[in-house]
Amino acid sequence: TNNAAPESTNEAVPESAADSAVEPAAEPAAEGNVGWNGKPVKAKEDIVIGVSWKTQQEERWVKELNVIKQVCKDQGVELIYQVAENDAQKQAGQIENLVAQGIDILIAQCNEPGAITNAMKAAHDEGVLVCYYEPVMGDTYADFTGGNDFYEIGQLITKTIGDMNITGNVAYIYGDSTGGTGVVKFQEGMLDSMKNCDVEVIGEQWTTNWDPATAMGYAENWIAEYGDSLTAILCMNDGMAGGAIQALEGAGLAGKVLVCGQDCDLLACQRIVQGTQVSTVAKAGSEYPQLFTEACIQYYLGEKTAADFGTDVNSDGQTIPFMSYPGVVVTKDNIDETVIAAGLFTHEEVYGE
Amino acid sequence: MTKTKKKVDLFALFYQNSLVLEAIVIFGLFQIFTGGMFLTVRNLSNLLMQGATCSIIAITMCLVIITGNADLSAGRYLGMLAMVAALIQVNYGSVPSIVVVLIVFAIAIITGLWHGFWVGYMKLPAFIITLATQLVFLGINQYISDGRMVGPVKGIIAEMGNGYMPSISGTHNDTTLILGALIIIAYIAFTVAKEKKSIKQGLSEKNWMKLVPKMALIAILAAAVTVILYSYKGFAYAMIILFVLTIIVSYVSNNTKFGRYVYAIGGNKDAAALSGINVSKELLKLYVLHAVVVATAALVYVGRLSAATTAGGNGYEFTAITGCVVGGTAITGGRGTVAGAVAGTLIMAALDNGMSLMNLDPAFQYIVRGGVLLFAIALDAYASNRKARTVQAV
Amino acid sequence: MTKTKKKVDLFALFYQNSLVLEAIVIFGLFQIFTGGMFLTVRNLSNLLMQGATCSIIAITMCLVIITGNADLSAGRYLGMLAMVAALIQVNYGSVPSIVVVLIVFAIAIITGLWHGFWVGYMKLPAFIITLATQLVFLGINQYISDGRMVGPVKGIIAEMGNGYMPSISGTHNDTTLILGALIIIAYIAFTVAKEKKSIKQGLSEKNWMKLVPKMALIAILAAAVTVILYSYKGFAYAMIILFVLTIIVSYVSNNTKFGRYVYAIGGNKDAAALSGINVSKELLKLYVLHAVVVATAALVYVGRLSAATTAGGNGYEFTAITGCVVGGTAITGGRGTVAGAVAGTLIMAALDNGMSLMNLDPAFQYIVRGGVLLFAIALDAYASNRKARTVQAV
Amino acid sequence: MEDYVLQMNHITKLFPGVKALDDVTFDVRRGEVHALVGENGAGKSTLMKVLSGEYTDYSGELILNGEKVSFKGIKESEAAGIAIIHQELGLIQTLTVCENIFLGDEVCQSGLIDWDFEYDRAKELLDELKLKVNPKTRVGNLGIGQQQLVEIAKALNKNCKILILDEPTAPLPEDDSENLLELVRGLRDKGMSIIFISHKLGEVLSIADTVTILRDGQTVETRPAKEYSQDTLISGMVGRELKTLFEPRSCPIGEVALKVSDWSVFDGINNKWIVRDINLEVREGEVIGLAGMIGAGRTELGMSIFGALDDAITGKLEYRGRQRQRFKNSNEAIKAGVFYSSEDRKRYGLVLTSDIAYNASLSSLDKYISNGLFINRDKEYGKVKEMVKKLRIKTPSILQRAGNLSGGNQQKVCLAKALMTEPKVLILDEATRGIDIGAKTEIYQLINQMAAQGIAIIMISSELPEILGISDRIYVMREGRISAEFDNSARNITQEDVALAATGGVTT
Ligand SMILES: Nc1ncnc2c1ncn2[C@@H]1O[C@H](COP(=O)(O)OP(=O)(O)OP(=O)(O)O)[C@@H](O)[C@H]1O
Ligand SMILES: Nc1ncnc2c1ncn2[C@@H]1O[C@H](COP(=O)(O)OP(=O)(O)OP(=O)(O)O)[C@@H](O)[C@H]1O
Ligand SMILES: [Mg+2]
Ligand SMILES: [Mg+2]
Repeated sequence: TNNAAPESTNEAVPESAADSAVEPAAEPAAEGNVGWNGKPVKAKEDIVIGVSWKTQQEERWVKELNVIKQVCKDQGVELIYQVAENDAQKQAGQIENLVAQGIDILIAQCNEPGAITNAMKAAHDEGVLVCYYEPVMGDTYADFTGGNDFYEIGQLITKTIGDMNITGNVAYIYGDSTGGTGVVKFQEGMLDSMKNCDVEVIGEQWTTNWDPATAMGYAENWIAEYGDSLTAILCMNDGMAGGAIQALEGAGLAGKVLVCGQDCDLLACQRIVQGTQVSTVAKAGSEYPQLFTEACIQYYLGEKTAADFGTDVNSDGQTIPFMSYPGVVVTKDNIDETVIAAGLFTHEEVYGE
Repeated sequence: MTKTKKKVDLFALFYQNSLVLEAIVIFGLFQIFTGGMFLTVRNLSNLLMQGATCSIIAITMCLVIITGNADLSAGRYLGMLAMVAALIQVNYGSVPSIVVVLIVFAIAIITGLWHGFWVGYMKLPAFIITLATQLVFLGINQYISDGRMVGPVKGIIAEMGNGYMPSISGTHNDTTLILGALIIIAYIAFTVAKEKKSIKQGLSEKNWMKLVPKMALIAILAAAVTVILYSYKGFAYAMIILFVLTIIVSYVSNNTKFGRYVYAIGGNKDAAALSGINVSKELLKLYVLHAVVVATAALVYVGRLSAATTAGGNGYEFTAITGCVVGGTAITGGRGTVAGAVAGTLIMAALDNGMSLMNLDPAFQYIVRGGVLLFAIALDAYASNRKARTVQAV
Repeated sequence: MTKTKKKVDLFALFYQNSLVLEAIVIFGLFQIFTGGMFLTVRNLSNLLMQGATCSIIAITMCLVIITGNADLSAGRYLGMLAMVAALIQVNYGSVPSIVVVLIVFAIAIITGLWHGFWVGYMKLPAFIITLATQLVFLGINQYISDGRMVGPVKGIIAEMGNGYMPSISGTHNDTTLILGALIIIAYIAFTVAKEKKSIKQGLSEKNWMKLVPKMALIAILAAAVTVILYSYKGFAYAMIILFVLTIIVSYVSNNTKFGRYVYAIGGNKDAAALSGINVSKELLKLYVLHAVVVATAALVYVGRLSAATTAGGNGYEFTAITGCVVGGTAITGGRGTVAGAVAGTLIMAALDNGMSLMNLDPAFQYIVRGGVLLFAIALDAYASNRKARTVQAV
Repeated sequence: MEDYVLQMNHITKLFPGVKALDDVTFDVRRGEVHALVGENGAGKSTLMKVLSGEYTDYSGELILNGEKVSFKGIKESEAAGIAIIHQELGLIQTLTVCENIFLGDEVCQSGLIDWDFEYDRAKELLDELKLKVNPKTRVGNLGIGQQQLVEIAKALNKNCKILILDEPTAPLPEDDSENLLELVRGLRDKGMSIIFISHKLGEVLSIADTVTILRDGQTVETRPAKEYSQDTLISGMVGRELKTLFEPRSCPIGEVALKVSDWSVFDGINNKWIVRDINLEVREGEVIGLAGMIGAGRTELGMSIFGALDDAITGKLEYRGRQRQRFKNSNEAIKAGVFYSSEDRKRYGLVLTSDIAYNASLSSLDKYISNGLFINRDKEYGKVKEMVKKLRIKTPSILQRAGNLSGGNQQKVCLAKALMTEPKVLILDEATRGIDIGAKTEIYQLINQMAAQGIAIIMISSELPEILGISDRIYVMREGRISAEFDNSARNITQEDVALAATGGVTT
């Protein structure tokens, strides 16, 4: 595009990210740090991190944002954050607002990453280190990414059940069909890890607003049709899994029909120990946001370089560093080690008093 | 003197029974397309449960629309109340459920007064007022919940959403059979008595030929539903709540001053005001009643799901409004019945249920829903235009 | 003969300038709370870009409201058109952008005719019609996109949403300066000429004392905006589109038969019909115009984001309606201006922008937005209640 | 041969249940003011709507300038040079004066409205009408009289040859009326033909060249105006034996039921007093008539007593021998035993979508409540049926929708509603407007019965014979004030007495 971008950073743009990805960072200069883009950067205590968050209407996102807040406090860097209420256009605007406030590092996360490409790129053009909280895989612009691959997570959602080599009738409950690329990739992963099972897929439903009540209705319908012959209901998140289990509960089938979810909600953990839900996926918990935030800061300061990370590809086709963090399947067997030991929830919270 | 036309008016016949016909068409199609899955014992029971929340909202939403107003906040409002109930239950486990219910109703009354104040006394357009307040409700919900899904709920709230009538014998849903039989007997007795009185008053011709088949149809339907539910799990409390509220509000709307005034305000606000009706006060009452009914729906909702979310209730107001319109409530006010609104909402629920049984692509589900709504409103408008033309414009 | 009251009516003064006052209060507060961040060069430029889409929708939404109707489908409709544009661009890369634009406009005209047919000719309530069609639009969007995000878009569509005026010199945004200067000169020349003519015709008193300060204020504001944008990136095409459309539709609404009929229909439908206005036809025209304007907004939207999603546009109609109401459009029809509606929507955008700069808790953001809307509608209602002489609604 | 610009021959127009025009013949010469007079409901407006193309389903022929024409709509009659100003104002309150004048006839240049031209022309027209308002003023900010002039400006702008004015002076105060009459003369002198409908007979005689009298949808006669006096005009208009209509009443008159003193109503929008310093009383079993021209303020007086006006009201109210607070709203008034039945039954009287029973009992539901909450339908329907019988409402069932009734029967439903509240004081505003002679007789009998039961009745009416035939005392209002009071216990007051007081010919 021929945007009249500010002259200062104009020339450096196309190569800088790619450069830093393939070449080791320059030696720290004597008079100050040389950072991620080969230029002098601010001292750590002067850094401002901007976080652009998509929603606070789900527990997971509230929690992880809180972790980021804590990390910044611990590291002594300033943090400002904004929440876009699942509106991509609004999020694009908020990224502009963050950049306007003079942030140095941007951490963004969005349902429809493609829709914030322009804003991300503009932020980069302003010299901001643009980090995307999840893998971009060509969907949007970023200088640094991390997290777990949507497709892989999708696989993890159904992995435990898939490994059981179940047979019989199964049904899928997916998220909101208007939810963007992630939802489609989750779906692919879920289906793939069920490949080995010789099952009959008796239903697939997309759920407006990821509404648990709607998911409950779907589950009831299937129970009505197939009753005991239903083997599993594979849900894309824990809220909907909760709805499905409510329906099973009503039919006296809870614990008999296998249900899985993702996000590691407290209620899901409780159900797992009670045996009504097979598994959930702890994608991030408190560890990932912490590691990712720290990695962003280190990468910014040049303390770590592309060589320390894996790779991902952004929407400009550039290879960028990727801090891999695999999701963890949480089951009854490992919940103590994964959830409770990680401090996600207390033993009392999960097991009740 | 108006003469009664002897020629059979096919359209009128169709229109008067459009809801029944729609139901038959929809039920029939689904029964075919789902390979007989739709009209199973269990599915019909499910359908009633799935439609209960929005149908309860529709009970008073229809009255609000009849007065020429609207409530766009009902969905978010329900979500907020559900969250309040869940939070109290989870965080203060020692508070008895019944107290939680009372707290929710208390909040409902306050918000009802608030809406009634703006719409009734300040005479502001309900559309914008409720648009504004729904933002506020969402904000409050988000603030108190912090985005978490909160649950589980217990006690009578859980029962309201999820419980079924207990059984005496312990093996059969005997209470359901008994209740069903009582309802049918009461219905027949009531209708016959009413008709006899009508005939005595000279308001009806002795036309048992017409009434008896209708009565029989309804009685058979009720019996069928009873038997169906009996052979599954019996009456759920949610269904009983829906049924009882429908009967009560329907009865109130037809047999009390308040009900009369609701229709009068919707039919002609100015005339109502000159007939000694305190329009502001009646609107205030209506919004309070509506808030309490929505609160009941919220309790059923949270009880059924056993958890509340920040996004809860999103869009339910539109489902309820749609149901009212499909059930014959005139969006311009003045016309409509509670029973029709509930039936319309249940039909929309049946639509959702059937389409999900068919595993229809979500894209088509949206389009079908829009199409049914468009059809219903066009039918209604066409029918009332025809009527208007025959009204003498003196 | 009514005498003009000489007593200064403080409320009237406040009400007439409420938009300006609101803006000043909001801007001032944000400037303080954001520690001077709000009124920076870059933020003001951002603000204009962020508000552009919804403001464009508000341009004709306000006319639709003025006729006493509504359009609840605008948001989903925008989303669908954005998806159409993105899909063609991505899947048929060889189709020139301009052709894509034309296709989108062609679709817009068809849907405009569709709405106009139902609302204008079939006289069905716009509220329900657009509620139904929005479901259809969502379904179509879902169907063609398969739930995927589609992008990136290129060419003039990308420019429409994201491009800035080119520079001649290459170092400064000279074109912006020149354009800004031209606009200010044109404005002053136009206003002075109009006023002179008015005075000549004896329609105005020679009251330059009153006009000049107002003119100066606007000119200074325009100059400030120009300089601000100049020192950042210049005029974005999206801003120019918003500006030009506002001027054109504003001009049309004030200076053509069509515009006058829009106000007449909203003021009194029956009297308008008695004056020989073809109400159905004018409504049809309006819905077509509205559809085309929303289509423009859709292009700006998809150009700015460079990608379309199935959820796109969700809720934008409410933002636009809110903006119209805040900008003085009467929800009951008959009153309002295009410029006011655009200003109102931009104020709502400023509210969002400012609150996000303040990093206000999103829960409070909802509450503040609801509160501002409530305030605006109450103010408007109070002002018009002061005028209306009604039979007491007891 | 006469130079007729317009001939209407054998016009017959039927409404469901009403023969509004019955073989009417009406001829207008070029350059004359032709007055059309007749009682309310005589068919004047209907005839004019036939002429203006609003009604197309009539029989008879229309000859314009010697050519047979038939208009399919207002646009066509306007194109033929006919402009009509309706009895009810047809302006759009939210638009400016200039915009209203040109509404539907915008002057455009290449698609854009030519404001310069429109303003110049509007100013010209307003100057011509001596109306000193800025064309940019919103019509809603003008008084009714000024709005009337704007309507005329709108008509003049159409360059019409024939101008129809349907009761143009009704809402105007004396000065403005005079102004308007002067204007009409000026237009006539320029060669325009004007059809002038008015109930103000004084001004009819002063302005008209020719007068046509309509009665019950038929032409009585057309004669030069100078051959008439007010007396002959009135007898031509009324023209029927009234003896059978009004039966004598011999019930005793009791205590003062309601009395207002120094009663004034201020209309805040138009900044004027619409009711001024009224002193009026009505006794039990007494019928008082409230006469006056349209716009005299009778409706406002009635509504203000009933507590149904938002305007500023001052004055004292004495009710059943005791001084009391003014009624704050209709609810309070009805509870106390006062009922007002509106002249506008469609807007303020009935819920047209509901049935007769609902409408009739709407104001008295309290009486049919049993168990403290529920309406006892037996009782309610029983009472409604009794009323339907008593008032002889023609309907197949009390469950008939009110909207399906004929006008007279709708009026009777309004009366039923009033009676079912068992009022002590009943204010009837134009209770017989638009209903046929048979129904009227029935209503008069009913009023007699009510008076016999001791109900105090205030009868607001524009029909003088009715006022004279039924009232024990008559108040005449003019421009918000009481201009005369007559004792009519001997039924000896004449129409001339009242008409003169109402039009301002004489002050008593
Ligand atoms: N739209 C209508 N439908 C049915 N009847 C009507 C209609 N309009 C008028 N009428 C009846 O036609 C008759 C003549 O009415 P019209 O309005 O012409 O009277 P008018 O002479 O103008 O009376 P006024 O002095 O009150 O204006 C009346 O009986 C009236 O009730
Ligand atoms: N809606 C209104 N707004 C402003 N002024 C009004 C309105 N209605 C009536 N007026 C004015 O109030 C005054 C009294 O009118 P009112 O209707 O009380 O007269 P009336 O004697 O009852 O006549 P009618 O014979 O029409 O019943 C008139 O000057 C009239 O112009
Ligand atoms: Mg008339
Ligand atoms: Mg009157």
